[in-house]
Amino acid sequence: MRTLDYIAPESAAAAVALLAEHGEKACPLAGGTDLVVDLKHSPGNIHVLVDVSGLEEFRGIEETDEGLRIGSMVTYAEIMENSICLEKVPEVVAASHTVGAVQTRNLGTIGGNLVTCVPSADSAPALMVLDAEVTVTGADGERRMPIEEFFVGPRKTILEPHELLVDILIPKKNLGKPSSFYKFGLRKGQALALVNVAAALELKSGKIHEPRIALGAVAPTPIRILEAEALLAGKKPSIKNIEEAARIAVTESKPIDDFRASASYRRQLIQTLTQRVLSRSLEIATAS
Amino acid sequence: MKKRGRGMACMWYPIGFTVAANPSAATVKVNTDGTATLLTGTVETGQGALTVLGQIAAETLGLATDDVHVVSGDTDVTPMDTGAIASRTTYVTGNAIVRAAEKAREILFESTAPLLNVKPDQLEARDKQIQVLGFPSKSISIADAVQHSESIVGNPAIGSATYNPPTVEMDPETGQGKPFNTYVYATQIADIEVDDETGEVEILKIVAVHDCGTPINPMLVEGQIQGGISMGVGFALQEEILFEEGRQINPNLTNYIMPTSLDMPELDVGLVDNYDPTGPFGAKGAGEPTAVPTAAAIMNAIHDAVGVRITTLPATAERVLGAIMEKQELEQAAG
Amino acid sequence: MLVELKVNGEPKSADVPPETTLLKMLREYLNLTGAKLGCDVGDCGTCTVIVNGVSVNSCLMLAARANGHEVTTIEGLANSNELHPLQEKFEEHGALQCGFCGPGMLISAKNLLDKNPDPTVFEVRDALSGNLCRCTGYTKIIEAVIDAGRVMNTEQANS
Amino acid sequence: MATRNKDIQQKTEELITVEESKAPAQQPLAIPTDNPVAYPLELPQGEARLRTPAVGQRARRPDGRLHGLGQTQYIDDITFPHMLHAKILRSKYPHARIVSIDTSEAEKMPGVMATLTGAEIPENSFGPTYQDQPVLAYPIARHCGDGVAAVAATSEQLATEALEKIKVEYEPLPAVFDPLEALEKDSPKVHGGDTNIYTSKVIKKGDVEKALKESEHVFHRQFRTQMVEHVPLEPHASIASWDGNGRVTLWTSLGRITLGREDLSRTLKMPQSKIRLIGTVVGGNFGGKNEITTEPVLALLSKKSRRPVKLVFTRGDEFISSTIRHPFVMDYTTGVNNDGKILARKIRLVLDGGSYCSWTGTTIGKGSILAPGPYDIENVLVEAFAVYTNKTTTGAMRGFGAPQVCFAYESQMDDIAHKLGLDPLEIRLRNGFSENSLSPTSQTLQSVALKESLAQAAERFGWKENQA
Repeated sequence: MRTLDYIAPESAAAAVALLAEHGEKACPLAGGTDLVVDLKHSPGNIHVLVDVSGLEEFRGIEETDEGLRIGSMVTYAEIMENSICLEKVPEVVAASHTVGAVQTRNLGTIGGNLVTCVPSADSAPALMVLDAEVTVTGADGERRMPIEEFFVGPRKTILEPHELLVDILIPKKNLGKPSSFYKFGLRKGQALALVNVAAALELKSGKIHEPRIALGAVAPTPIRILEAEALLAGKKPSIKNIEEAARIAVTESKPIDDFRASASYRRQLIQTLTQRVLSRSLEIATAS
Repeated sequence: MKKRGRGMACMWYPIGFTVAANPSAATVKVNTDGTATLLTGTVETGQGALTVLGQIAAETLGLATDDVHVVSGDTDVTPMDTGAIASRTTYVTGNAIVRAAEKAREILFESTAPLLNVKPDQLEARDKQIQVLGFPSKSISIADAVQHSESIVGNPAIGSATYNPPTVEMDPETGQGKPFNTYVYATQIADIEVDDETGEVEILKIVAVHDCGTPINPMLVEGQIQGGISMGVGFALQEEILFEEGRQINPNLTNYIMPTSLDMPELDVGLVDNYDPTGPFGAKGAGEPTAVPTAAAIMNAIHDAVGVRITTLPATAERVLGAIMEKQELEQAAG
Repeated sequence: MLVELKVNGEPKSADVPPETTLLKMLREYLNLTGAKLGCDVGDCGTCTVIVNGVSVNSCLMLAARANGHEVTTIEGLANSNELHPLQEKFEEHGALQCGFCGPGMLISAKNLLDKNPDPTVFEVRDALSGNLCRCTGYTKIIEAVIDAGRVMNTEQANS
Repeated sequence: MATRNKDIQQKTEELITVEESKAPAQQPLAIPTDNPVAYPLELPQGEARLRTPAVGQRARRPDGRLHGLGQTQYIDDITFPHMLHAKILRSKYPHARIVSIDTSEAEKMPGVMATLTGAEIPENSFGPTYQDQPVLAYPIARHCGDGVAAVAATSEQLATEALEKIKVEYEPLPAVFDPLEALEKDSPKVHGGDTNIYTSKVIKKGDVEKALKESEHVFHRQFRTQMVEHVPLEPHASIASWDGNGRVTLWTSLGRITLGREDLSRTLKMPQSKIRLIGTVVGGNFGGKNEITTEPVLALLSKKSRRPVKLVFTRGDEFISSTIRHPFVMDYTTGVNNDGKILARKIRLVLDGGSYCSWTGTTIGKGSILAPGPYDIENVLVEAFAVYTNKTTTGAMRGFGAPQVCFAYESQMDDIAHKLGLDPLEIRLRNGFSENSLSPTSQTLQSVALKESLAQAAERFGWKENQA
């Protein structure tokens, strides 16, 4: 591994100052499950690690008037064990459970996963279908945005080099919203996603209300399928509608062709799995 | 939808090298307190070979497993061995050890026969005693026997021997010949589910029944079978080194997909009751054959579940779904 | 930089370059070679240790990040008089073959049983999925973990 | 005594200080200053080890205790004072002529103690059947895993950095990757000559063509298998060290030390009496550690630097430069009667042999002999060819070709059963070997337990009860 400097600042403000000072040479360190691997194997100009994993501002899971706040440095394991998460956002818990293995989930943080911004980030689709928002802090102060706007491209977020992700907020109205997440990987343990898919919706007077569909690993960033959501909104649930929504998801996706799977197979998975998460969400909505 | 299927595969597998000589040598030394030391040139590579070889030495000398210390893996100290390869250790090295321990035992028989007023061929080594065949109450402890042989008779109980499985050259034109001295047999049956919309194969259970001759240590044989099956599962469904212009593109454990604990099904392992008179106490071998029939059983179960024949391994979900869709298209074309 | 840890209950420190991983510090600076280097990227789990109560891949954690923390390695499972029930049961079942995955596997199993002493087979599989094993098919390992959990429950009930 | 130890320790520390001033990148040497590890010393290992008769006991393995305590010493757990770390530079191309290698820049780096190229190896070839494999490729590299040069330095990091300073001029050569293409007349030849076929095997019994004509059903299918890695959790590792008598000792993860010593004696042109191999507990083998890899390189680097030299493969090295399983292309033609009795089996096997022979001899032997399956078949023809390609070397792996052919012969058995409406168990019982059956090489088989294994497996599974 290359020579590095390691700094653990006392506060978010100090972390931001350090990042601003070192510019491109510095990088925030969260769980490190991706970053340390990169540092070992790829050349690059990062020489200063600013450890933000222990900062109080980025920790904690709590229900507020606005909704459920999850600090960016909360680990997957902490989400999985948290009673509020288990009750109010079970599919975020389910998605967290599919990340790596126990050791990865004990170190890896939900914020780190979003900031790394690989297309296959497992937590992203589950958060997106709940209209999650993210808060960012930096030298220019704080800003908040819908999670979709956070992702810019593969391994690229809206964050400026001096900015840090503070927390994720799931709006109050979406806590407990019927939803479903499915990850398809090449094996069961420690799988990387070929396709991640999540759906959330409600039923009002027998009609689909505020449907959300999000997919991961099928485009340069995790994506919402707005056209399919529009198609379903206000409609009675039917096999035909679900199949059509899934077809739109296929058209809206731009899956890659690589050694893990062909693009055409990924499209087949998108069709099948989108139908499945929609059907499952409907089942939950019907039951509740 | 998930479709259930079951498939079986059986196999045969030889012990040792193909015709080529693959000898082992061994030295057994019995200590004056009735414990023993075994010297072998093989190396423990995880199978528990040294434990099994110690058990074979102990059995020949009438001792318990714990009485034998096994020294291995040092060319300055240990005798020639072809090595941990070709499922040969129990059979070939084991046979050498039996012969070496018999030589040491023979020394004890000769030294103690006069004490017991019998001929050496009337003696056996059993339960840590040298005793008269058919009259076990007339006996001397092995410790005393070694002490006597070494200190009074002046003949320490040491034996060295070699073994090489007898083979017959294969005819270069027809391949006819006797390339191996013995073979093992096995059957595995897989119970699986195939998701016919994603092609994903889930193995629910594998039953494996193997012949290894006498299992010298059944616990270790089970371990070999269970481990072999996991390699078979990877071979069947997941594992493949991929190349682009001669360069490996997945040379890491992130992208080379081998089974994790979540990918392994329940295993039910059985051993066939068998005895090979040419092996040490009837034993043959267990290492490699355990990985042989697994993939075939799984492919047959896939065929049973969804009616497609996978002809190229591994049967990734993508490949299985491709075969299912091809079949559906053919059926539709046929009307 | 000076990194101070409490390893298996004893204070330890070493002056390490900041890029040193916890695994490297344990193996090369503290002479604790139980945790292994199998892949160096967090795929195989042979380097698993417990830091502040949770299991981590020590090849992915900088030693600096563990500064001031409590670390449990395989060397800390037994004491002078007895083995940890997991060690006893792994041995009894013949759960390990080549043994290279063992230290990491046992630590992951301990991490599970400390939180869930009566796990189902699925829970054990899930807890060990970050520890690759090529020898055993995981079968006897899983049996040993469940068996050890039973022993620990009985011991707890009797104490 | 204590004072003496302290003196030695102090002296060692002085030595280190000197070395460090020369080589700033050196690792601090690990000197045990305490005994932090507690464990019981005399716990029994269970009743089964104490019982007679010993055979048949579920005796615990004594190494199991050490595995569980983390006390088993694998190569990477062993260190020596002043030990260096080696790294190997691998070929940039799958097939290339090495025009020149310049190690001078690497050698100038402080802390780099020795370099080595193929030209410096006394006898630069090895292999269990044909000695066609170089220890370090020179002058031709035949796959991307071929080592081209090696470095020993005071730290792994430094050795890795030194590799980047080695300048190798290559002249890329045409390469072939597909085994069937490699069979073609005008394909690039991996080892020169006029063919890539380097070994073949024929098993011939009865008259296959006649029997196929007379069969009521003939089944044909082609099967293919992939390249598979052993994935031992412990990567290959060795340490070499010389003493003042000119003896070299190698601690190695090799699974066959006697023959390993012969290989070392040959490559180093040294008497076997001057070479000692110590096999430590191997952290997984599965066939992949049955061949020397870097041992001669380490012996020579150690000789040049006069220090112990260790090399542990990275996981990447393990994949690209250790041997792997042969992919097979298998054509199976089988003639059967209406009652499912197999009359003839005609098989063609093409083994992707990768860049060097390694254990292909055993693989093609076992693969061919086993290919017809454990069945009484009077007419058999197996023709097998192994071809070189510019890919990773294929060698010994658990089963030596048997998993490949079993996939083919057992898949086809089910095809036949399916077509004839027979239960898969029934067709196997009808054709399977019994005591005194004749093998495809006309060997009389003994202690045959095939049908017993079929019957017991079917019973355990509930095969008959769960008829679909």
